[in-house]
Amino acid sequence: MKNVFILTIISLVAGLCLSGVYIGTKDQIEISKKAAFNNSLKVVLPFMKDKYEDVPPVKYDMEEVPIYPVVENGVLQGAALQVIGKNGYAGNIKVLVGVDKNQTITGIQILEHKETPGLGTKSADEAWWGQFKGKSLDKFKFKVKKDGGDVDAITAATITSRSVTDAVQKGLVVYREYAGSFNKMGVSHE
Amino acid sequence: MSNGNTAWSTFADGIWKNSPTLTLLLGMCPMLATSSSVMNALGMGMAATFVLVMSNIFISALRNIIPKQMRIPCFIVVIATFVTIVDLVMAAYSPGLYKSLGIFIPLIVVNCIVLGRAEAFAYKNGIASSMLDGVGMGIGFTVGLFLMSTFREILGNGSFLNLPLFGPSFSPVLIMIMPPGAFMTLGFLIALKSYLDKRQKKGA
Amino acid sequence: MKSLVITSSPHVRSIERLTDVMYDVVIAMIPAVLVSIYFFGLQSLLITVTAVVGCMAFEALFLKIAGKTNIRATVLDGSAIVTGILIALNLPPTSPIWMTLIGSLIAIIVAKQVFGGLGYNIFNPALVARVFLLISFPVQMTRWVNPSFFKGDAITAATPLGMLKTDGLATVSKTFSHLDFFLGTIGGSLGEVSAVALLIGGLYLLMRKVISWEIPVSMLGSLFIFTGIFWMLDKARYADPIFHILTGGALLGAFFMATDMVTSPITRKGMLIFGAGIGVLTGLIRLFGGYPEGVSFAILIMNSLVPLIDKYTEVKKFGLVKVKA
Amino acid sequence: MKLLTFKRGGIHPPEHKSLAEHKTIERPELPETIAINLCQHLGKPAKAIVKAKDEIAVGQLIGEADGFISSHVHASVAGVVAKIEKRMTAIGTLDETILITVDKDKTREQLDTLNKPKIQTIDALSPTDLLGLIKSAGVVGEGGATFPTHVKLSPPPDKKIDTIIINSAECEPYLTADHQLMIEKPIEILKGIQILQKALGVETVYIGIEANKPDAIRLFIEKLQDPSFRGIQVVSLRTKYPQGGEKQLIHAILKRQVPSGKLPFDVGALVQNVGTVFAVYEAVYCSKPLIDRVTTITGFVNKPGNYLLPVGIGFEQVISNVAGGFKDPERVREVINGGPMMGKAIRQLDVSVMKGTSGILVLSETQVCYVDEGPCIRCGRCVDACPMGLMPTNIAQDAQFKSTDTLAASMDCIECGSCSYVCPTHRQLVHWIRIGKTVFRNANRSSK
Repeated sequence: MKNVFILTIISLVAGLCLSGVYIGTKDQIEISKKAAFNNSLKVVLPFMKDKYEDVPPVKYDMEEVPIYPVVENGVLQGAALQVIGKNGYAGNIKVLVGVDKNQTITGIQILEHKETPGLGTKSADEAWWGQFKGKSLDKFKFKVKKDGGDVDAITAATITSRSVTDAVQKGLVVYREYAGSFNKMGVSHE
Repeated sequence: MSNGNTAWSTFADGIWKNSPTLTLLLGMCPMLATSSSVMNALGMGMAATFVLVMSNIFISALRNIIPKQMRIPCFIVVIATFVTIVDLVMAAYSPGLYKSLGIFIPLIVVNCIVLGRAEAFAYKNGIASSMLDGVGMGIGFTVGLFLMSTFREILGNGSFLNLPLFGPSFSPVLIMIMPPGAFMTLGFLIALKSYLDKRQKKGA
Repeated sequence: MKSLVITSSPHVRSIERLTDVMYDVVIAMIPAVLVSIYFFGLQSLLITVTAVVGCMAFEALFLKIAGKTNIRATVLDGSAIVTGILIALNLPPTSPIWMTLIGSLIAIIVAKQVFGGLGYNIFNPALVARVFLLISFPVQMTRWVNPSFFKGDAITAATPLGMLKTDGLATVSKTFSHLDFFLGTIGGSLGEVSAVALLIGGLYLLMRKVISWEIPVSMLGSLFIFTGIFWMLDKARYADPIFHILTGGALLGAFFMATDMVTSPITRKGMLIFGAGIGVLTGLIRLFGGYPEGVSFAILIMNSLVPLIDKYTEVKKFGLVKVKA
Repeated sequence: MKLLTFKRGGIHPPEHKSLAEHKTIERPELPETIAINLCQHLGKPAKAIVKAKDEIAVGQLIGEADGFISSHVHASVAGVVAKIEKRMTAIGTLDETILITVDKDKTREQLDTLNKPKIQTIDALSPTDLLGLIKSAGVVGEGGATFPTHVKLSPPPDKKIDTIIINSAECEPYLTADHQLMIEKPIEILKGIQILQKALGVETVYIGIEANKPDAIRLFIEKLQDPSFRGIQVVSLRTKYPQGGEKQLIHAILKRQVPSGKLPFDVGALVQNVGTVFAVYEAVYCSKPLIDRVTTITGFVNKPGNYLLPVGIGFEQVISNVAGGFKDPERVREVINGGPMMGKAIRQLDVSVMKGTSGILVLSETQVCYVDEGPCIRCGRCVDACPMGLMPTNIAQDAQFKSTDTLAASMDCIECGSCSYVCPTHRQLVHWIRIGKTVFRNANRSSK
């Protein structure tokens, strides 16, 4: 009985301490998380002025693509899309793709991946993804050169390059659809 | 033996002679996983040291209250509390490090070094020496991690603390920052330590 | 008369020595080395010499540091030379010298001497080096060129297996014929291009009884059957079994690396199981794995199973028969 | 004729038989003194029944068998007992030895009468009589194991022996003594076989001869035309070492496997060396005890050949006076009692010839294998060579590290030396396995 009592007391004190720390850090954690995501968004959407619309994900080909559109004065300025590159070297690759109103790429960020360090991870360097900047669907073939496209694959990481390229292309296609429905209906928060 | 000497040996034991990673071979899981860069290693080392010192102090303070039969659950509760504190604080103020250390911060709870010192030292000794032991062991853990991560980051990524050391023509030995590299480095460090110890013994 | 010496029986010994075995292996690799020089030029000779000298130097260095006495005899017993040549045969023709040296270092120090030297290593040293380099320097390790000694500059090219992985079967069949695989006019590492040179070496080893038929036959046989089954299922997608045997490191592995005595089972039955395991694993990695080529990984995986295989395939003792009632 | 052989393992060492092959058996000069060990056989040593200064005749019993597995020892010369002391034997043990000062004339005279047959047939003798004669003549296996023959010929009543095999394989390199004995004394050997047939009541006899002795095979086939030798057949064996191993021979000829840990009579077979058969003949027909034997002296000596040596003659005497001395004493390194595969190297030359000394082999510095053991490279040659289907390298390793896991298997080792012979890194496999046997026995003893 005494044992249980002591353990309960210790647990209780520990719990109290933890709730204190939790309350103290809760807001800061939120802020840090937001800041991290905003930093990524700023990289892919250089024209964004600190504000994006909170809209539900777009459905495309059986998957849901989270979209962060930037709207100024009721006009769609562009959007960031969180797309999944399938069949990476070691699983899927989560990519944030920025598109402007001319439907050209403004930047990309690799959010999550399990690729080989030093090889697949090179896809996160601007030195490589910079080649997508300003490219649009009609003037650029989103395929690696080996597959007959215009993209320079990372040496010894063709599979990663291919997966990321697919994701970027998917982002452009989804944006085009979204822009079409936006022009008809405006911002839809539902 | 004077009292000061004992305190010093309590502290210094963990750093080299009974280094938790290189001699006792405790805490190998976080050691192998988080030593791919010096930054991660230092973060991990400091987090673990904090937990180690705090839990040692508290367990030592409570050692007369905690009944023998219930000591393991009590240790775990104390340790888990401090781990959660580290986890939350790190998530709030150092999100980058928090992201790259990932699951290994919560796993400090089951790090054998922490529980091992609680059982083997803090539960039997006074607060001051328990704290010293915690600091020593924590530094030993951090030193082991630092050595290993330095070796791995320089060879495997060509950098130290994320600062590139060599020109762009350098091809890093990628395997060193992958799991097999961790095992190989640990093996070589252990070998090096026993070699040095042996030589010291011969010299003495 | 000097005093008599006492030796334990038997007092006569076979003339075959360790060095004879090792130098036979060296001789068997000469055709492959010559073909690589013919195809890839002096660069390949440079790689081979570097790897051999590197292996011997690192072995001498290690023995010296470890305080061993018979350094000269150990370094010259031929095993370091065999490892060196095998490393070279496993490297692409464009390998830089520093990478070759790192390979030698890993093979001799990490894979061989740390385990206790010749006879005690669990894994084939040359293969450990190859896998280490492949994982560490994927860019340098997959920079292939077409055999072009006479055609002037080397053109970057893919190995047939690499092409199969990234471009599909159709492109491969358009680019190469089976004769190319056989003669070796394809991209690949120094020693894996020419099937005919490897076969000559392999037959020499079989003839000299340095290796026995079990491992090569069961390894190539199981690879043939495994890839053959998939080929029968979908001929448009999977390459035919002959392709799989002639390309990549299958023949090099079957004759020179899987048969390494130290790292393969002792018993005949064990050898059959060992070879079959390598064949199936190679097929699995090639058809479904991330890497285009899987021989090295397959052999290393099976190396680690050797003690287990040996335990369960112990030879049947003479006289284990039921006593007549 | 189809060559028979055992199924598993075996090796083909160079034979070196030409040195002493077809050399007529010579009887050497008698020495001044002779030293007869009292333990010439497997089992308990014989007890001395003479004392210093006793005058003795050729063939006189000087050591009496002590116990069931033991054997009589007789004087091979006439003379006076000089002393009785412990001396080193040719097999490396320290045993009671009777030293005799030789009376040469008396010896020659007595030997002549002893060598003459006393009876013409054995029709009048019962199996028990025969066994008694063999026992009192102190006959032991001359192949090297020196197991008392009368014990071998008295199997337990529940073991029925149906076949006798005469071991004339002589698979050891260098040795030719059995071969020459067969050429010179075929009828005596066949008569000896008849004694065995009668003593055991067994009809079927196979004489196993290796194919490298075609003249002996032909000779015996010819002699067997005589209808009085019933039930005896010659079989040719493939020349392969160790064809003369008891279990191998039974397997080659009868296709029966002696179970692990059992003896030949468990599969109804009995194996006798051809030299022993000759001794049995002499014991019964001439009442002559086993006091001399044919031995091959070969290797680095001037006059290699086959000699009829009296038991107890010193090795030094044999080599210098009988075999013409060493070719070059400075270059002699090793003297072996027996053949090169299973014989034992002797420590010093003042040991004497025993009943089991089938050969004396002298090796020069270039022929000796100084052993520089390398590491096992797991080539598996020893596994392929082992005629007993063992894994010598594993047993050796366990013996080296005193781990008893596989050491039970060491008890099956016949120490034929095939594994050590083929090992490319010159590992002393047989040596380690012998140690393994001891380790295993000790471990078992202490666990009981």
